[in-house]
Amino acid sequence: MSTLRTEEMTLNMGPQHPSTHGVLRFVVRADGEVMREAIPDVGYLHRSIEKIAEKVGYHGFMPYTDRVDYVCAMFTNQGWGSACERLGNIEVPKRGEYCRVIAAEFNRLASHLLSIGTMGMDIGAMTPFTHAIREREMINDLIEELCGARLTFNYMRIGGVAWDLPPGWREKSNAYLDHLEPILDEFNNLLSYNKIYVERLANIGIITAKEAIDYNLVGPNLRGCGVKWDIRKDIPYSVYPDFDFDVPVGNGHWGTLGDSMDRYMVRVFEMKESVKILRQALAKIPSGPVLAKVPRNFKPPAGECQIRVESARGDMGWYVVSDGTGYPWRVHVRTGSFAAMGIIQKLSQGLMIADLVTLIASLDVIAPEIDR
Amino acid sequence: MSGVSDYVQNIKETVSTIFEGMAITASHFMRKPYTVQYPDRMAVRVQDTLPFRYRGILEVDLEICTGCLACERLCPIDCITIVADKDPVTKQLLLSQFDIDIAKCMYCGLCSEPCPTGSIHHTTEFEGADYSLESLIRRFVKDPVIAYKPKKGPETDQRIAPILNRGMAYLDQWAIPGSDAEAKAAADKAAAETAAPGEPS
Amino acid sequence: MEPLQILERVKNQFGDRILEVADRKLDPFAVIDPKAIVEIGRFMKNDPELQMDCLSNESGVDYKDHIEVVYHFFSYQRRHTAVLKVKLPRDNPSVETLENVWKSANWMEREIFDLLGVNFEGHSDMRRILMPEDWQGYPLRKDFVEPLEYHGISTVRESPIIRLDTKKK
Amino acid sequence: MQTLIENLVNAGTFGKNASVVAAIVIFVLSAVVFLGVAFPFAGIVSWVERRVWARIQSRVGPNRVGPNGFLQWLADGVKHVCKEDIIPDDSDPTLFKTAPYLVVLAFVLPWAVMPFSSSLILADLNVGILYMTSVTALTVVGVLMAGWASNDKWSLIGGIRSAAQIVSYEIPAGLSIFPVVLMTGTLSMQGIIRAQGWAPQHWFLFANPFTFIAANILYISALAEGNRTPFDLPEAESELVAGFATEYSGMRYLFFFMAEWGNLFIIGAIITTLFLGGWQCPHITKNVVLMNVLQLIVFNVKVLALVFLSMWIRATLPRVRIDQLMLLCWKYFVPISFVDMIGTAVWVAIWPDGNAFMGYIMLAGAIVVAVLFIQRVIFYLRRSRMEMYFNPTI
Repeated sequence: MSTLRTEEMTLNMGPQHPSTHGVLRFVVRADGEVMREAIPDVGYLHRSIEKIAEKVGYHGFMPYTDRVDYVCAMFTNQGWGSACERLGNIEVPKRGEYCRVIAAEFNRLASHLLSIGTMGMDIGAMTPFTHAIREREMINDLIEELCGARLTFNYMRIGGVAWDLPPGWREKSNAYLDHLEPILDEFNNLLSYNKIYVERLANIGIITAKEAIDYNLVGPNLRGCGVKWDIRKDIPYSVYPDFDFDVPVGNGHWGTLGDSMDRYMVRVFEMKESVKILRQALAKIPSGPVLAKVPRNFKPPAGECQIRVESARGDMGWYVVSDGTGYPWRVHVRTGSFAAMGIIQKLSQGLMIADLVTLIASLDVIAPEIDR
Repeated sequence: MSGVSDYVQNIKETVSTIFEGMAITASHFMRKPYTVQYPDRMAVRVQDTLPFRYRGILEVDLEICTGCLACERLCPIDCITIVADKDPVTKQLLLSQFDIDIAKCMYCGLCSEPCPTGSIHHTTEFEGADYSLESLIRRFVKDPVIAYKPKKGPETDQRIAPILNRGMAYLDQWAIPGSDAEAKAAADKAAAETAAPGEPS
Repeated sequence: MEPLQILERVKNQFGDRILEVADRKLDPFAVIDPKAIVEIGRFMKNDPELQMDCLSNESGVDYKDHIEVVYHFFSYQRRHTAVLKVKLPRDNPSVETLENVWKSANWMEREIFDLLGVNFEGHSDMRRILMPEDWQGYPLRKDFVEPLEYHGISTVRESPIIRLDTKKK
Repeated sequence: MQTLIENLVNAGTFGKNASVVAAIVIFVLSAVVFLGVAFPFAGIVSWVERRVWARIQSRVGPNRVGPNGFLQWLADGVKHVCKEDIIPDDSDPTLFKTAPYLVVLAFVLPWAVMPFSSSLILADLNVGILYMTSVTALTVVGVLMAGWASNDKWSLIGGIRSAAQIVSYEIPAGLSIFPVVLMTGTLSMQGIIRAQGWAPQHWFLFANPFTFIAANILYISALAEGNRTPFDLPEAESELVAGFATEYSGMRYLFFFMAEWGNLFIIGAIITTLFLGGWQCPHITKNVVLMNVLQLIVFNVKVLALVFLSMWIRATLPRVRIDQLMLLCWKYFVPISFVDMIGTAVWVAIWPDGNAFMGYIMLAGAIVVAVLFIQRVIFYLRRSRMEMYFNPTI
């Protein structure tokens, strides 16, 4: 075989490509079907959100945070809100925190549904994708009723949330959760346990726990490597200590620990945990105000802080520097996708071109979150 | 021997999982499609089915606009332009321009939140496609009008009262510190039922 | 360990290379000598008491008179966090890279280079990451003025309101 | 049909230039079959597939053009014909232009031996099934040419994948035909069908366990040769954009996809002929014409059921990777096919006239599986708590 003369081929994948989940570009150096390396090229969706923050003030930046990660905008809302509250030393009313958690967990469900649906689509199974999108639409309907928008929610405010739960919404939500649980099992039987699907994902893109921490992978990607770490549990924020839920971790049941299948399954199981949290939150929600009194012209004292929230794509770090004026001096968002993109170049070596697609999908990379 | 058993196991798993998958897809032949056949094949217009809080294209009720400029100040992208001057003669606030650049608007809802009368509000209308940027500007002031002045007691003007009621009802949706919308709505509903049985509230 | 304790421990180890330990701004932080960053980073990673196995965040801040690079360290084993800062001059800011200690520094340093113009010595791939490769200037610097056009594409949106008004006249 | 015309020629119907007239008649008839049956069939299948997919995916599918969207395929066809035919500058124009025709040729040629009924066949070749497998393999030439001539790396990968895939899967497909040939001793399509009965237990599918497995392998291999999910790697849209068809547009693009959908019929016809008793139906009437119409219906129902099955499979399964595709072929299908072949040979040696008892057992087994399947379907329907809707149209 060594006498066979092969030639390296450079392929340009993206920015417009069906499976790059937004505008991403990869320069793939391949030898036939096998990749030598895939070099990610990001920045096509850079909207300088961090710079905008310095110009619009604390309240006005809230709708922009939706755009940091439009698939799970509740968490960016929550991150920005909590960071400002910490800077301004504001206490959010209990009901406000519950509303936040409920909205955020619904958003996590929606985000994970999109993630696992597109995962199926990238592997060629179109049906699970539309089924996942169908469920996601139902969640969007609920969120729309809650806050008036389906994607860029702008639901939270500094000091709480903008709207209380509408009348009758809790019953609707509970009914939806009853509907979702069997659908998730059905989804697993249709896609997750399918032999072809397992074969495509198992033993692909293996990340060890040490590597994952070294590359600063977060959220489901980190848990897929067997690290039991969830900000909601380990550095509790908001009202998460009130709820009883598990943190699913990858166990290498389908192949090797830390492969794409583990990351995928962590998301699937996390959805069940979200359902658990939602049920408890909807039952326990106390009455009272949902928004603390925050001046319209919010001027936190000079200082800086970092807030970490567990978004659907993992630990999202908001680093905010205030100089005492009505405008933040510096805002930095450290997102899960940004870290995940950093590891692709290393993981891609020796994989096949078809595996690159599953690798991107299994890391659940969202382009706006990388570029901000 | 493990090689052989793996071989057989692989075939078995493949067949059984595909069997399950096919059963699920077959069951979908008997389920109702979820598609909404927007825009023509719908029993009700989509706009009428959207929830009250839906943030569609902005609308201003000029009759109850106080000219306080709160919305203009809070808009993070400055898509609202208001010109309000004191009339030198009558000392009344005169609104001569109220433009909203819908092309720029990001439907965040921050402007309708501080409005004291609920004058600026989102509608459930969302179909805004047009041919030019200019036609996407909503101009609310044709001729300069006098800004609304909130009265101490209830509104007496028959023309303005319903508009103001709608505006205040819209504002009630927002979380005002100390309120509990869900409980309040339930109480309201109960009150409405006892007051006027049989009448839709 | 509490953040301040961590910083004290680092200060005990390195003495005068820690310029300042501050606790006045919510998150305590230490300002250190830029030349010692790799050394201190290695120590924090390998010290059995600290075990900072993750560089959770690295960001740059422009303070008009100087530029700061802020490091947020985190330990998954000990579950504690620490913040270090280096102060750099605004002209040709340069600091040694942490890429060889934590892999995650690679992309975050590229981002700081791209947006604030801090050069990381010894970095394996110091290219712009978010902005186009031929972009002039560093957008997150406070004195950055956005160019009016980029390759003939205008970066300014003419207000249609003004256009509408001029058309009328 | 050939025999029919030969009879007419022999009877002197056409006079002196009988052979010329006969040739013209055959030519015209073939053209009518291709233009009037094959191409519209491909179009209609595309619409049916989209509707079937849509229902599986909780969607509606194309339902605006014509009654229930039935004319969607015509609208799409017209749209494609009207589109600009783009030929990339750096491509190899001759190969680029020729490739779609070769693919269409591979789709058109098998219709010559398509046994629609006992006398409705263009040419009952004595090597019918061999002819069928060899002309369908012509696709690989067209696809490879398309991939190469596009001068696009994605197309090239698609073309190469297709070549590897089709050539590999020819082997299990060919080997799976052997058991039937062993049992009948003929390669003629009509001969094979005549060796079966109309009742399921007399089909070769249920003749013995080996033919059952062979039928499955042949069907899966045929799907692989027809670039259908789960083997649609050459045009894997999430990896290769559109594979070998990336650079094509307009009519040429249409040709590729018409061939793909048309091939579904051919796949179905091969399986029906070999394993499902072809056009065999009970002799309920003495009228030859009526009988032929009945046979035509029976044949088409069986084929369409298989076409439907392939759509259903496509909507269910994810795509395999190229190495798994090869692994499946060489490690699973090829050895199993060989075992099948030997098994059938032994079976034929023991029971030269077949084992009637086995047919009933296998049929019973199939019914049990079907019942289990329906049970699972009902289980999922009950659990999902979604609104029921039995109307196939919407």
